[in-house]
Amino acid sequence: MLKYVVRRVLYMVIAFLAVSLVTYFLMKAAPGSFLAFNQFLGGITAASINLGVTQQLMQELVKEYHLNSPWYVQWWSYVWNFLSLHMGASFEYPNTPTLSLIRQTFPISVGLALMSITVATVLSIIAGVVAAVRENTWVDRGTMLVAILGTAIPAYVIAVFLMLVFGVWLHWLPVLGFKGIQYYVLPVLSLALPMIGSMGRYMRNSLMETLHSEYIVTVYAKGGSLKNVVFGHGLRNSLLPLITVVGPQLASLMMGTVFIENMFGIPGMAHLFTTAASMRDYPLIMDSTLLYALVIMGMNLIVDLVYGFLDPRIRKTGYAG
Amino acid sequence: MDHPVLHVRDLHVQFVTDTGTVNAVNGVNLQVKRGSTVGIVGESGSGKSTTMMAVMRLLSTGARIGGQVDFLGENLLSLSKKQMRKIRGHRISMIFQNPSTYLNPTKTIGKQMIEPLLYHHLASPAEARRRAVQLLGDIGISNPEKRFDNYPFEFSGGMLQRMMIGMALLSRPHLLIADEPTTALDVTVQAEILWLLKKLQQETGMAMVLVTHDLAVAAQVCDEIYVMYGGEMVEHLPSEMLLKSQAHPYLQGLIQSIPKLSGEKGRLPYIPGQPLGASANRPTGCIFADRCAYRFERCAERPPLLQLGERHEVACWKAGAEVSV
Amino acid sequence: MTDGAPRANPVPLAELKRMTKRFRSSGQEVVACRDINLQITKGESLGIVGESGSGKSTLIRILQLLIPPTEGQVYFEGTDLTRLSARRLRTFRKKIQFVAQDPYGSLFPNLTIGQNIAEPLEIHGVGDRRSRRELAAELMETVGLSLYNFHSFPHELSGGQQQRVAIARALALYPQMIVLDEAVSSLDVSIQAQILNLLQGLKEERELTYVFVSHNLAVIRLMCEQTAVMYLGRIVEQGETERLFTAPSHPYTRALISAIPAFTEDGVTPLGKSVQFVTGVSGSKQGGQGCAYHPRCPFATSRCREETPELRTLESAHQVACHYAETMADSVLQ
Amino acid sequence: MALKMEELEDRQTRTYQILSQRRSTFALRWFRFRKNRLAVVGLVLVVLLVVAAVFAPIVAPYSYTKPNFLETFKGPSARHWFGTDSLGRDVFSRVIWALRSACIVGFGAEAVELTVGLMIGALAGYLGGLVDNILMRIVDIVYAFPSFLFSIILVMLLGHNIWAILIAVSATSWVGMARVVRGQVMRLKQSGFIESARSMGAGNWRIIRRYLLPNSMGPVLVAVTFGIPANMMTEAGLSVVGLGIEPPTPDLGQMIIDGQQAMFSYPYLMWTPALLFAITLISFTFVGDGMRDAFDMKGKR
Repeated sequence: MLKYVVRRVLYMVIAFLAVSLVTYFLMKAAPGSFLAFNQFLGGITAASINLGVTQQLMQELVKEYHLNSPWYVQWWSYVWNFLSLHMGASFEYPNTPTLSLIRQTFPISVGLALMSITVATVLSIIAGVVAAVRENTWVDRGTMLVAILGTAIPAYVIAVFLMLVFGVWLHWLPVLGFKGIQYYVLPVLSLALPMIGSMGRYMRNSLMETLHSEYIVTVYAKGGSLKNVVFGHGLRNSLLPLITVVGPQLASLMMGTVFIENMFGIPGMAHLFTTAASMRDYPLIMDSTLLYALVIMGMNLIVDLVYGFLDPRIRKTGYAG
Repeated sequence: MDHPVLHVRDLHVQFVTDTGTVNAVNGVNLQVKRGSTVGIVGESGSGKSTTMMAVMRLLSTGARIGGQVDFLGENLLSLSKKQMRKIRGHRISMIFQNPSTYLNPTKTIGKQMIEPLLYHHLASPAEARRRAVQLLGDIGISNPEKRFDNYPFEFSGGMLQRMMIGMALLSRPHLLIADEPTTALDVTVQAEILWLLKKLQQETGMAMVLVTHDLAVAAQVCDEIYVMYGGEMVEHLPSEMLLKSQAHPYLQGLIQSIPKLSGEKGRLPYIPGQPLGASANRPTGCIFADRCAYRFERCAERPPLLQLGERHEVACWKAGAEVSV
Repeated sequence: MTDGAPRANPVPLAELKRMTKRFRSSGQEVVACRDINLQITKGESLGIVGESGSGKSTLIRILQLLIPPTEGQVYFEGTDLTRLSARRLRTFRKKIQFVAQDPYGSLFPNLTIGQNIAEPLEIHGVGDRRSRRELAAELMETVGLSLYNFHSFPHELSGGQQQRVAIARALALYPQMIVLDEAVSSLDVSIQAQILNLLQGLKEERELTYVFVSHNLAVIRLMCEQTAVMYLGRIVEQGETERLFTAPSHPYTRALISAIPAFTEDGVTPLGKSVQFVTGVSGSKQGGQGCAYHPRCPFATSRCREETPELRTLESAHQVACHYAETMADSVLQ
Repeated sequence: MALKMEELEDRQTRTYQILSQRRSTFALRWFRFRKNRLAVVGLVLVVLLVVAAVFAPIVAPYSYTKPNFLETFKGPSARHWFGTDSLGRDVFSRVIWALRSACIVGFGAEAVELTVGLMIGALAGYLGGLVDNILMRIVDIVYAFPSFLFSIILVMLLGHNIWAILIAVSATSWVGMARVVRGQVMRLKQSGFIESARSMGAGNWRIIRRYLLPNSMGPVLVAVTFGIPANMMTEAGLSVVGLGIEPPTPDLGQMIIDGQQAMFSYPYLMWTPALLFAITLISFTFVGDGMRDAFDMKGKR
C-alpha cells in the first residue's frame, strides 16, 4: 500500500513537471510572448500601453521571472516560485501578488465546487437507488430520462434555462452578482445537474448490476428481504464503483465553474483565469494552471486511495487489479 | 410417516421475454422423502436448475410458475412473499454452482455466513458467530476463528464451497438443495465436497436434492435419480438401477455415450441431433421422438409417467408397454 | 500396424527436452513446468491429466511454441522449434493445430463459419479464394456440419456445432498433430459423445496424433494410447493408458482415479474411497525439499520428505516419479 | 475436389431463404437499436440537424452577417422564426450557421481523437510491457492536465479561428479514446480467438487488423457518438468565456452569452440558441444510448 502511494506521488511529480513544461513552452511560443516582452523593453508596443506597465515595474518583472536567462532557468523559477508560494506580481495586476489574487478567488471556487459535488452525490445516490429498485417502472424511466437530459446538456445551457425561469420569469432568485447565500443557488444547481445526470445513471446501473449478480441470489436464498439486499449488500458494493467516477466528474466540474463563474459574475478562480487568458497575463495563467493540475491530481489520488481502502481485495493484497 | 418432505406436482415454469415465451419446465413431478438424497440429472437447458429455483421461488419476476410445491404439507407457491422468506435459508437452504461468484466479494466470510441466523432471528450476533466458528471447524476449515474474518478472495474454491455448505446448514434446514455444487471446482476437490455433503446429510438426517449434469456424480451420491429432458421428467429410478435397468431411450443413449473407465473401448455410440432447447417449439408428442431410434406412431402423443416398478417411472410408450404387457 | 516389429524411424513426432517454464507474477516466481522430458510418437495420442495449476495448459502451449520455454528444447519432427526464426516457425504451425476449451471464444466472432474454417488457409496463403471456400465447405461436411451454416456467424451456432467448426478449422491445413485443450469438457454428455466419435473417426482416417488434455479419465482412456499425469509442474507418471489406469504406480494417479466419478463396465466408482485429501495443503506449495506430493500423500515416509524422486522407468516404457512405485503397483487398486 | 463450387453455390441459393430469416450481426444490432425509441428519435434529429448544417447556405433564409437596422430586436414571427438580434440579423439563419461550426468542430475533433486514440490505444494494448507503460504514463500526464484551461491556452496561442479551436478541443480529449481502445485490445488479447490466430501462425499485423480492431469497434463507436456532442460543448464553451470563433461568424456559445446581456428585455435571444443547442446535444446522447444497446454494453439486463 505504501509502495503504491509512493509510486503514485512520484507519477504526480512527473505529471506536474510535464504540465508546467508544456504550459511554459506554449506561452513562450505564443505571439506576444516572453520574447516579445523582452523586445518591449527596448521599445514600446501597443500591448504594453494597455497593460499600463511602467518601465521600472517592467524591470522588476524581468528580474523576478528571469526573462533574460535561458529557458530552463525561467521555467524552473516559475515552478519554484509556485511551489514555495512566492508567486509574484502578475502582468495585469502588477501591484497585487498572484498569491493574494489566488487567495481571494480560490476559496470561492472551491466552495462552489464542494457545494455542487455534495448536492450532486447525495441526490444521485438517492435517484440511483430509487430507479434501480423500481427497475423498468415509470419511476425508473422518468428518473433516468431526466438524468440523460442532465448529462447531455452542459452547465452553461442549464444555467441559461435556470436564469430564465427563476430569474427572468419568476423573479425568485438573483441571476448576477455574488452577495449572499441566495446567489449560490442557481450556480450550484447549474453545476450539480449535469453531475447528477451522469452519476445518478451510473449509480442506478451499478446497483442494478449488483442486484442482478449471483451473490444476491444467495442473499435471497438465505431468506433476506429487499431491504437486506439493498442496504446490506447492494448499496455498499455499488457505491464502490461510484467513487471511481468522482475523479473524472471533478475535472468536468472544474470546466463547469469556468462558465458558471463567468455567466453569474462570480469572482472565483476560474473567472480570474479567463480574464488572465484574454489579457495574456502569463504569470497568472501559469500559476493557476499549475494549481488546477495539482487539485485534479490530488483529488484523483485521494479517490484512488479511498477506493483502495474500501475494497478489501486491494486493501489486503496491496495492488489494484 | 411416509410423507415426503418435498412433493412437486405438475410444475410449470414459463419465461416471458421480448422475443416470446419460453417454456422452461413442463409438468414436472417429484418427491423427496425424509432423509433421502434425490438427484436431478439433465443436460443444459433441460430445466433441472429452473425446477429447483422455482421451488425456492428465486426466479426473476418475469417467470410464471404453475402447479403445486408441497413442502411439509404447505404449498410454497401459495405463500405470501414474507412467508416464503421465512422458509428460505431456514427450512430450505440452497447452495450454488460457483461459490466465488455466489458470495459477496466485499463482505467477510463470517458476516455472510451468520446472515441466515440473523435474518430469521435464530440467534444473537455473538451466538451466531460462536456457532458459525464451531461449524467451520467441524467441516474441516482449520483456524476457523481467524478464517471467520477473511474475505472470500482469501479462500480457495473448495474452502468457499465448504463454507457455503456450512452457511446452508447453520439454521438446521429440513431440505438442502445443491445446484451443481461441484461443477466449478477442481476434479480432486469435487470428491471432498461430495463426501462432505453426503456425510453431513447422513448426520443431520435432512433431505437433499442434488442437481447435476454428471450422471456419475448422481449415481455416487443419490438414492434416487430423476432424469430431465427438454423441461420434462422422462425417468425416475433408484440410482442402483441407473446403469443396468434404465428404460427411457434417452437415458439408455446417454448411458451408452458416456466413456467408461473399464471394459471394451471402441467407437463411441451417441444420440444423434441436438438436445431440445427451452426456447424451441415443443412437439405435441414425445419430446424425445425426433432423436429416438424406437419411435413409432404412438409417439405423436405425449406419454405420461408410467409406473414400471417400485420407485421406477418412465415417460415412454415403448418402455411402458414392455412392462405392462 | 506391424505389431512387435521394431520401429523403422525412431525420431518422435514431438519431443520436449529438459523443458522448464517460469513465470514472474507480481514479483514472485512461479514454476509452471519443471524439467519435463516428453516424447510423442506418431499415431500414439497422448492424454494429459492433472488438477488445475498442474501446468498442463502451459505444457501444451509450449509444445506449440505459443509461449517460449524458459529452458530446454521443443522438437517437432526432429527440428528444434526454439531455435527457429518467427518466419520458419510459421511453416511448422501448419503441422500442429489447436482446439481450445471454449469453442465460442476461440472462433473469430466477426467472421462467418466458412471464413473461420478457411482462415488458416488464408493465413498460409494456400490456394485461391475459390479453392479455399470449396475446402471449407468440404470440411464442414467432414465434421458433420450442415452447409446451411456456411454464412452463419459463430454466435448463431450451438456449443457442439461451434466445436465442430473449431475442429474443421484445425483440419484445414492437414496437420500431423492436433492439441485439444479440454475440448469436450464444456459440452453436454450427448454432444460430447458426438464430438468424441468424430475425433475417433478423424484420427483413423487422417492418421492424426492427438495431445488431449482432459480431467475426464474415461475420455482419455478412450482417445489416447499414452497418458501423462502432471502434478505441480512435473510429470509424475507416464505410460500406456490402459496399464496406467489399471495399475497406477504413483499415489497421486491413484488418488485422481478414485476421486473422479466415472462409470465402469458394471457400475460407478465409489465415492471418495481411499482418498485422504488434506484440506488447506493444496497445490500452491512449491519447491523445497523432497517429493512435491508428500504433504498430501498417505504413504509418505521420511525419505519422501528429503529426497526428490526422479522420473524413472519401470517396465515397458512406464515411467514414475515415486520412491515406492513398485509397491504401489503391486497393491491392487480398490 | 469432391464438392464442386457450383454445387455449393447451388446449395447456397437454396439456403438464402433460410439465411434471410437469420439475423446477421448488423441486423441484430439495428434491431436492438430500434427498440430504444428515444434513440430512433435522436437519430432522425441528428440527421436533420447535420443536413441543415451541411446545407446551411441553402437552408438559412437570410444572410448571417448582413445587418438590417430597420428590423432590430424583432421577436419570433413567421418571417423570422427565432426573431432578430440587435443588428437586425435573422437569429434562425445565424443559428443554422452556428450549427455548421459546431458540426465541423464536433466531427473534425472526433476524427482527430479517433485517429490518435486508435493508434496509441492499439499500440499500448497490443504490445504491452514497456511500450504500454510509457504510453500510459503519457496518457496519465495528459489526463492530469486541466483540459479546459489547456484548450483556452491553446486557442489563445493559435488564434480564434475554427482550426485552432479544432486542435484545442482534440488536444486532450484523445486520451479517453486511447483508454477505450487499449481496454478493448487488452481484453480481446486474452480471448481464445487471438490464441487460435497465433497458433495458426497469423502475424501481428494481421491479428491487429483482422481480429482485434474489428471486434473492438462496438465500444469505440459508442465513444465516438458520445464524443461528438462533448466536442461541441467544449467548442461552444470556449465562446462562452470569450475565446471562441471570432465574430461575425455565428457561434452557439457566443449567441447564448450575447443573449444573456439582453435576457431581461429580449429573452428569446438567449433561449432560442440555447434550446437548439440542447436539442442537438440530447439527440446525439440518445443515439449514443441506442448504440450502447445495440452493442449490448449495459451488461446483462
